[in-house]
Amino acid sequence: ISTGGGDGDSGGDGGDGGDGGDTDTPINTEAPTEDITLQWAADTRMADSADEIRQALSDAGLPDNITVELIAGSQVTDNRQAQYQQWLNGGREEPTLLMMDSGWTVPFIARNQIQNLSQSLPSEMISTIEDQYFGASVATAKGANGDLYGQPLFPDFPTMQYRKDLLRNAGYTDEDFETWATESMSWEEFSAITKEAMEANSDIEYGFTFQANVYEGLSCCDFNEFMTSYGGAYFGGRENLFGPVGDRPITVEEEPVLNAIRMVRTLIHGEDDEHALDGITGNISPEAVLQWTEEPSRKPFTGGNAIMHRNWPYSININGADDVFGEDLGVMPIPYGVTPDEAQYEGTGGPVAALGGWHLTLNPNAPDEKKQAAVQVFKAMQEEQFQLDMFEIGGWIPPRPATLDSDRAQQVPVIGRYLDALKVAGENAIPRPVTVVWPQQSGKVSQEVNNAMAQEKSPEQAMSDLANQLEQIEQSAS
Amino acid sequence: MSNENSGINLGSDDAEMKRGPFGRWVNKAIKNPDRVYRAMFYVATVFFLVTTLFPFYWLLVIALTPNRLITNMGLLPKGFNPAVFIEMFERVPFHLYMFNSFVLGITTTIIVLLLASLAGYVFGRLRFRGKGALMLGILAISYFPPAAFLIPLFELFTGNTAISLGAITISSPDLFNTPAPMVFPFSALLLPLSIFILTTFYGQIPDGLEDAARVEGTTRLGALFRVIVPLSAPGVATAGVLTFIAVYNEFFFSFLMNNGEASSWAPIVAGILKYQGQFDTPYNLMAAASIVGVLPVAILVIIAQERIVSGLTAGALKE
Amino acid sequence: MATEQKSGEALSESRRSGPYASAVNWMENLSETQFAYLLLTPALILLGVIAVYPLATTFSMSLFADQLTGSARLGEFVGLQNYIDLFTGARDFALPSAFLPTFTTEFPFVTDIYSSALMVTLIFTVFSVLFETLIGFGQALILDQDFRGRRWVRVAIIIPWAVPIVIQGMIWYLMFQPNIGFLIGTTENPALLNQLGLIGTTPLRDTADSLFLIIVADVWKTSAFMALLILAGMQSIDRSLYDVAKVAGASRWQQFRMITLPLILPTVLVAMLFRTIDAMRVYGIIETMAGCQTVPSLSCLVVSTFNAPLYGTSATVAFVTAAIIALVVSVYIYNFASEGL
Amino acid sequence: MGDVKLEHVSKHYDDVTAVDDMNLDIQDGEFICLVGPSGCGKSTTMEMIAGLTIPSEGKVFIGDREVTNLPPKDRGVAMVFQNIALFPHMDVYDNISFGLRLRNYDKEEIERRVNRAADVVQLEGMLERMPDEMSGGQRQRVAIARAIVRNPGVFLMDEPLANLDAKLRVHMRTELQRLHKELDTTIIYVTHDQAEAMTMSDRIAVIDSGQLQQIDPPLVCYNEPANLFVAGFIGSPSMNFLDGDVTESGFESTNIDIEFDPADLGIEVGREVTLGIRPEDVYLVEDEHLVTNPSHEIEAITDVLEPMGDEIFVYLKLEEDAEAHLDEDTIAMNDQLLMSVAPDTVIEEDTDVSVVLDRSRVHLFDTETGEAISHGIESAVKAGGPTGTEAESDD
Amino acid sequence: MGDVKLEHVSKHYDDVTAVDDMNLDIQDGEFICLVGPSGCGKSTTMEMIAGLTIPSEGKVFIGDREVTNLPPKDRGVAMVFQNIALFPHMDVYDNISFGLRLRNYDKEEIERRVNRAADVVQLEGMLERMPDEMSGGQRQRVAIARAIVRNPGVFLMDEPLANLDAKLRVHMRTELQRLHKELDTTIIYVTHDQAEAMTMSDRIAVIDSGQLQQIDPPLVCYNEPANLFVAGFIGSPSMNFLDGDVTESGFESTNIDIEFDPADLGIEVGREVTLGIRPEDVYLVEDEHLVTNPSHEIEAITDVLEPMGDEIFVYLKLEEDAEAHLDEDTIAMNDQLLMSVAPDTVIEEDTDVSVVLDRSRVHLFDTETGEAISHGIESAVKAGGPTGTEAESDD
Ligand SMILES: Nc1ncnc2c1ncn2[C@@H]1O[C@H](COP(=O)(O)OP(=O)(O)OP(=O)(O)O)[C@@H](O)[C@H]1O
Ligand SMILES: Nc1ncnc2c1ncn2[C@@H]1O[C@H](COP(=O)(O)OP(=O)(O)OP(=O)(O)O)[C@@H](O)[C@H]1O
Ligand SMILES: [Mg+2]
Ligand SMILES: [Mg+2]
Repeated sequence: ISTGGGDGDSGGDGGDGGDGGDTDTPINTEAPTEDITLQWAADTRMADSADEIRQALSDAGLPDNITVELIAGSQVTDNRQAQYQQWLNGGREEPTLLMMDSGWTVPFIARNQIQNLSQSLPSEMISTIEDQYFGASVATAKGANGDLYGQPLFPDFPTMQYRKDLLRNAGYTDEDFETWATESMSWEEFSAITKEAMEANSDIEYGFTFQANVYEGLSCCDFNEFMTSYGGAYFGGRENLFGPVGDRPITVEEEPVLNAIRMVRTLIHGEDDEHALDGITGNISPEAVLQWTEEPSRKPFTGGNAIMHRNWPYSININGADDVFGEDLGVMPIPYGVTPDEAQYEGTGGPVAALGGWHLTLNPNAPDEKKQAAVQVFKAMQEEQFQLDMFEIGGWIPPRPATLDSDRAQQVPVIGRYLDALKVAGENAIPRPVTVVWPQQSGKVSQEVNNAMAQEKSPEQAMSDLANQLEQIEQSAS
Repeated sequence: MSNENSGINLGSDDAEMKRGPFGRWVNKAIKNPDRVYRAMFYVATVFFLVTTLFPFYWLLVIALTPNRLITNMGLLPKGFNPAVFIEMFERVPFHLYMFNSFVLGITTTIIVLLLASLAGYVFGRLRFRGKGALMLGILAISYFPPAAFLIPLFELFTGNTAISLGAITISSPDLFNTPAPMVFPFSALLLPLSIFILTTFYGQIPDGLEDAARVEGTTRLGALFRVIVPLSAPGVATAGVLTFIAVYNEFFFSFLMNNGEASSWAPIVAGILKYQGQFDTPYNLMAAASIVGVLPVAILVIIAQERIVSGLTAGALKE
Repeated sequence: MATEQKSGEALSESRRSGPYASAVNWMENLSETQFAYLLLTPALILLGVIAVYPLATTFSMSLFADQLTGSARLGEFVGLQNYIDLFTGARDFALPSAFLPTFTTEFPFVTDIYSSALMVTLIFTVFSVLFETLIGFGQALILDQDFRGRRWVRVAIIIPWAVPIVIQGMIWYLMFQPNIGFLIGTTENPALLNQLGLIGTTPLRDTADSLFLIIVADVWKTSAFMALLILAGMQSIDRSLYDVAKVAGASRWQQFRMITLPLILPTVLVAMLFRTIDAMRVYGIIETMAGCQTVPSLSCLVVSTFNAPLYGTSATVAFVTAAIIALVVSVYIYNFASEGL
Repeated sequence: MGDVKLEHVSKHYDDVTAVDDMNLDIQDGEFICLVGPSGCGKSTTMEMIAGLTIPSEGKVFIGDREVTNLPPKDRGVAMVFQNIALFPHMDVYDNISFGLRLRNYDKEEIERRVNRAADVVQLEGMLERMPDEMSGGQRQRVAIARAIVRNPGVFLMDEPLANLDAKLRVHMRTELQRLHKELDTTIIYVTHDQAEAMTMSDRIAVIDSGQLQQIDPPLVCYNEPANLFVAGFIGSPSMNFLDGDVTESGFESTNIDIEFDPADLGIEVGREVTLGIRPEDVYLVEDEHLVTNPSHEIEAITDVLEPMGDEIFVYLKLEEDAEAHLDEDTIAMNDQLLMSVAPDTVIEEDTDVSVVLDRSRVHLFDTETGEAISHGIESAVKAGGPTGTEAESDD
Repeated sequence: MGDVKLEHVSKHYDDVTAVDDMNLDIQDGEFICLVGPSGCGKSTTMEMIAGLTIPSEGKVFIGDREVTNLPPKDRGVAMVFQNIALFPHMDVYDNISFGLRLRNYDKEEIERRVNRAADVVQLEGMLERMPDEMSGGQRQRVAIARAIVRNPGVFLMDEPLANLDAKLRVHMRTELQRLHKELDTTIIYVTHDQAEAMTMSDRIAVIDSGQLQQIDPPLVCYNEPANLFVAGFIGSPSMNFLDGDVTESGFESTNIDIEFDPADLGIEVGREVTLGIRPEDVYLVEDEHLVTNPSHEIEAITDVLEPMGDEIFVYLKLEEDAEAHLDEDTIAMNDQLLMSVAPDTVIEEDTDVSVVLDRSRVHLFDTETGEAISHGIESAVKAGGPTGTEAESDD
């Protein structure tokens, strides 16, 4: 018995995971003439809106003989990743199109499991993406060779949501709110304002809620934001985010990173904490954040029990709904630790937003005619019209910053009100440092950071331990 | 009994009064240890009922509370939203997932009970060389984390494993999105447990009954299915229930062996997870779905328990 | 009729023909060993194709280095290097936690038990199996009684076993999620469990607290498994033996100790054996309640490396896990081989 | 301590009445045999005494205590079960010592007693066997040993010797009697073996359909059965019955008449009665000298001969053309008579013979109620004076 | 078709030899009783014929086929198990019809046969009962019915009537004999009831310790036992044995001498022999006229009397000071003699009596090997001429 498709027996030079799996042959860009149905592994939310999305595609010029069938993959992103891993490794021809988390597209690229779009799509399509899309997003869809492997479908950037009504009690006005929407504040200011608001609203339990559970969300996003906003980085500057693995500095022991931890410790444990950060007002976040992920952290805010809340745009739609806070919901970019000028590394400092979002990739094992049809889908999705439709249908943020400026975008209920803040977030988005070893590293980061935040380790100790482990992982893969 | 006591101890009646109800109870209990036993029995029953049912109550509380009110929960639902049990079917065709799980569960259970019956008969009632080693070998399969089987099985079931017979190479069939790649691994991985259960139960059936069946004209297999299996009903039913439940709730294999659609034989856990958004989790819907999803199992247990609790060997033998 | 049919049976038996009958005949005439292997064939084929073959493949994978880039699933052949690395700790960086604890010469001979997957797994196994057995026993004893409404009590006791792990995780996760569950308080406003010092206010981020809660959750669900099997064992006991014992003067306890216990021992052992094996492979409830980072079990290591994907390491950990389980099981079998397993 | 009393005890299962208003009064130290047809309620009675079955009605006393609802362990009884019920997981030693271990006897005492009991039941050297490695009779002996190692107030033994061979059974009988004497306990014993019931018991309780028919010393049951049922049940082969009427001159039936004065026996003329005579009380005419009070001669034809070694059973046909009916649907068979003769008697099948009955051993029963009217006509005649002599001289 | 042959069949369990080099040749249609002490290997023999136990050595034939390794279902046997072995999950009807259903008999035929069998075992109206709702005897009858509904070549019955009362047993005996005649099948039957063995069987096979001792028609076994074992085993109560020596003048032992000419019987003088005499062949002197060839008078003292209803067993002590030993460790008890007398004999305990033996029914065995030397001395004497008469006149 032998196993096809590159398994252990074949050692170093195993196959590519199936037949017809060329990842970089140009694809015929002409629309196919026969009827073709494409499977698109999407997620539940998209599958729930399948008809509208199909309509949007059709409106954006997708030929009628091409039908897209949306498969609702698991919403648990890890599960999806594992699923794709198996499907692509097993050389499955279906689904033709895969929706991939920008957080784990890179490993698929590194393993030659998805179609190299730069090589197989017309160059004008590639340059549209490279030139017009959110840069951070595009960066997470590129291989080490600089080629593009995925077309950003929508980005995701967290923002700081707040309760205007509560802040008004503390003396802030709509003017302030307007400023905050585009001009980020520092963590010192932020913590002081929050404290003020807490004092002004003594019935409100929490000041600032966010997510610091031991999970990917902490390493990729929450802490990544805090750290980057203090000018710190895991592996030096932005240029090292995607490698070279093993050949980049590990910088978690540096002061900005430590400051980010100290800042959080102060927020949770107060200014008396042994490792409190000067200037930060403490005791505005509950210890519970250490166990919270997105939803548990959102609950108290939505429930009216918190003043500030960091979360993804999905929650803007929830919290900004008329039966929740409506216009009383304020949104601003995430506060900053240091300004970009003060920051040591290029592209750090300032109001950083961790980058989430999803790409559309192409299964290289798909038969040619399906690939051919897929090109038409890619094309349609580049249409601004389609992207705005998606924004309307499900609040999926258009991958082009410019699109956010359009009138139509502003008209979208709820989230349309907060495009300014979102745009700032998008411009300051920082991708997670996703490489083939990121899954291993991410676990270590979240563990150590959480430990340090929980006062179980000093920031220095935790980061030195972390640096050690990161170093080992880096070395193992080089 | 109590009559007798009070009748004999005429004098002690007022003493008992003074002692109060508890004292009286203790007094009676000392005379009649059965009372203590009864009392202990009820206390234990109530304790177990509360501990096992409380989490379900909690699940019901969550289901009935509108999702956005699920915060700072107490012991009662905040709000009352029975419509969740309708909404759950609107959001996801949950009944289809239940159907899938049910079919997968029944199919696997049948396969497992059949194969395990044969093997249990062999291990429980026959003597042959290599028995111990074989049993250990079969047991050893359950030592491995399921992930250890995944890659090869995935390739096997997606048509990527080929057998070379000289010049001809036969590829395994592509069974993705069919029940087969779930049913077979479930069967294989659950088989050791059932084999061991049935081995002990079949081994306890007195030889005399098998002998009687064979003299009456059954084959050895006939005796197995006509006498030994029915007499081991508690064991067989238990093995069946355990297998069914395990499959009904399985997710590890099932989520890799299909694309998660109800039409692709995805099981209920896939259905439950479908409620989940990227970040938002409608706990109420998931809770409602789990309650609904557990019902068939409850019914199954009710049916199966009639078999589980039927001591059948009485009156069979004089020995 | 009588004379006509004299020994007609034997005749009609042999007169019956056709492939079915001849197959039956052929089977009946096999020796005990041949017959045994014949009956085992279907099971062995299934296990061979679905279990043994994949395991062999996976074992060969464990002999290759991990490969993170390129289309090959695995790196070069490294022989047993993966195993060596695992035991020397040289591979710990790739795992959510250390595999082995750091040993010391003083009691309890290991440092920071919660930071090693092996210790976490063993602690989980010992406590969950212990409590599940005890509670399962208690439940089975109750279910064995005849009382009104027992069918409903039976369902109630068994039903936790029917809950999918995802939901089991959700139930307990929500109970212990600050600001959602009522079993958890805050530093200022602690709940009962916090006051008792059983758990902290963020238990699901703390290994020791989480482990405790996961054991509780597992005991809640899995005692039913034990109860079910033990109950079935009790039901299979010939009731007349109790009559004999009663007349001989046995109290309830003596009946239990001298009749019930020895007769259900094989069943209990099977139940405990499989619970132990299952507990040593615990994964799902950890993942859904606290996460593999917080409570690293052996299976956590397998799955997280599998997802990384470090296939070589994952296969290695899987085999080492199996070997550890085999070790534990052999202790069982060594101690209880005489009980007829 | 060991007297057992059942007061109006009944046991009903759904639609079956296993025991029906049973009254039993067993003295301390008595050896009582329960006999009766299969399914008549013997085991059920035992179980109620042991406490394994709770009576539907009535009360059970052991010693002075009412024990109707007392658990078995507090009743001080030991029992040999009809279905043997050895503990399959214990070897013979452990099976036998079970009751002693429960009571925490010390090791040597247990060993002493077990060895003694094993000796009695002749199972020495088999103490390490498991039950499934023994023959049926050996298992039964273990069950006996398990009961007799203890010293209870009451022994209940439900067909304890059913699976033993004749020799061993004789041995066991002696041993049980010795045990009974030694321990002076009450023994309640079910058996289907008449010899056992006759030789061992102080009294025999005959049960039919859940109802007690007679409880009396063995020979009383044999010689003076209280009713037709007892008469037919006790004694093997069974008593011969002939249906007839009472006339002025005595008993009259199709084939046999016996003269006596009905007034003497207090029977009204015209009453339907059944005559009973045991096979050993039927004699060939040539043996008439052995009988002090013979009836007149009866002509018959020998039918089947059954040589038993120590005697020969001779089936006699009374009416030549009547078919011998071998099925025993009616208790009385007027056309047939069973006789037992000495083994050396010269007798052939299908020959004419004349026989006489021993009048002193003739029993009369009311056909309808089955109640016994008289046992032995000779004595009635003798006591009755002239009519009796008249009847005799008529012969 | 139904003849059964065992050729050098043995069965060993670990260290126990259950059956030892057994040779049996049973004709088609024969009714054979296997008898022997508990644990002697009867059930094992049956199981080997049924195919449930595979012999350790030797061959089994049924009909013309060797079946040593054939599965039970192909042997055409039906069996009543000693341990009954009803299927507890089936009601009586299903239990009885099990074998028929297996063979796909049509419904009416099954019903007809089941009803017929239920009728035979008197279980009408109980067909819907479950086994655990029946009495021991009823269960056993179901087991019998289960076997007799079928028409196999060979019936194996292992103590099928052990739990039935005497009357029912007699009835069942007749039924089984009728069945045997009707179907003309071979029946192999284990029983501990001597009466059963004597009346039913064509031949009795006596087994001891796994070895066949004698296989002969019942009266041959009774009157001419092949060896001491058979002599002691067949007949109840057992034959009396007296150890002694052969002298010139005949048999001499502590208490009893019997004169004969050893040369006549072909015994060398000085040989140790055991004399056997059955209780019914011991007579009180006053009954001497019943014996044609009595021995000389023997003085004894009556010890225990056991009135059995149809006879009385009298235990005689021969040596006044000797203790009666009731345990039967040695087969011969030179100081004791058991006698049976008619029930109306006037006899009391502890009185002096004189008895005579029926010389024609005296058996002589070689003490060492146990082999029978002679059955009946009278005949030997008679045949031998003058010495015989001499010995007689000596008396
Ligand atoms: N499985 C076994 N292992 C060891 N010895 C056994 C086994 N089965 C039977 N024996 C022994 O073999 C001998 C013959 O047993 P078998 O059952 O044939 O006796 P039996 O003649 O039927 O006796 P009974 O009249 O008591 O039923 C006995 O001594 C018994 O103890
Ligand atoms: N559980 C039950 N349900 C219904 N009927 C029962 C049950 N147990 C016993 N019986 C019936 O009660 C009657 C008496 O049964 P019992 O066992 O006392 O008879 P027995 O005298 O011991 O007979 P045997 O001599 O056959 O053992 C029988 O007719 C039997 O069928
Ligand atoms: Mg009975
Ligand atoms: Mg036997």
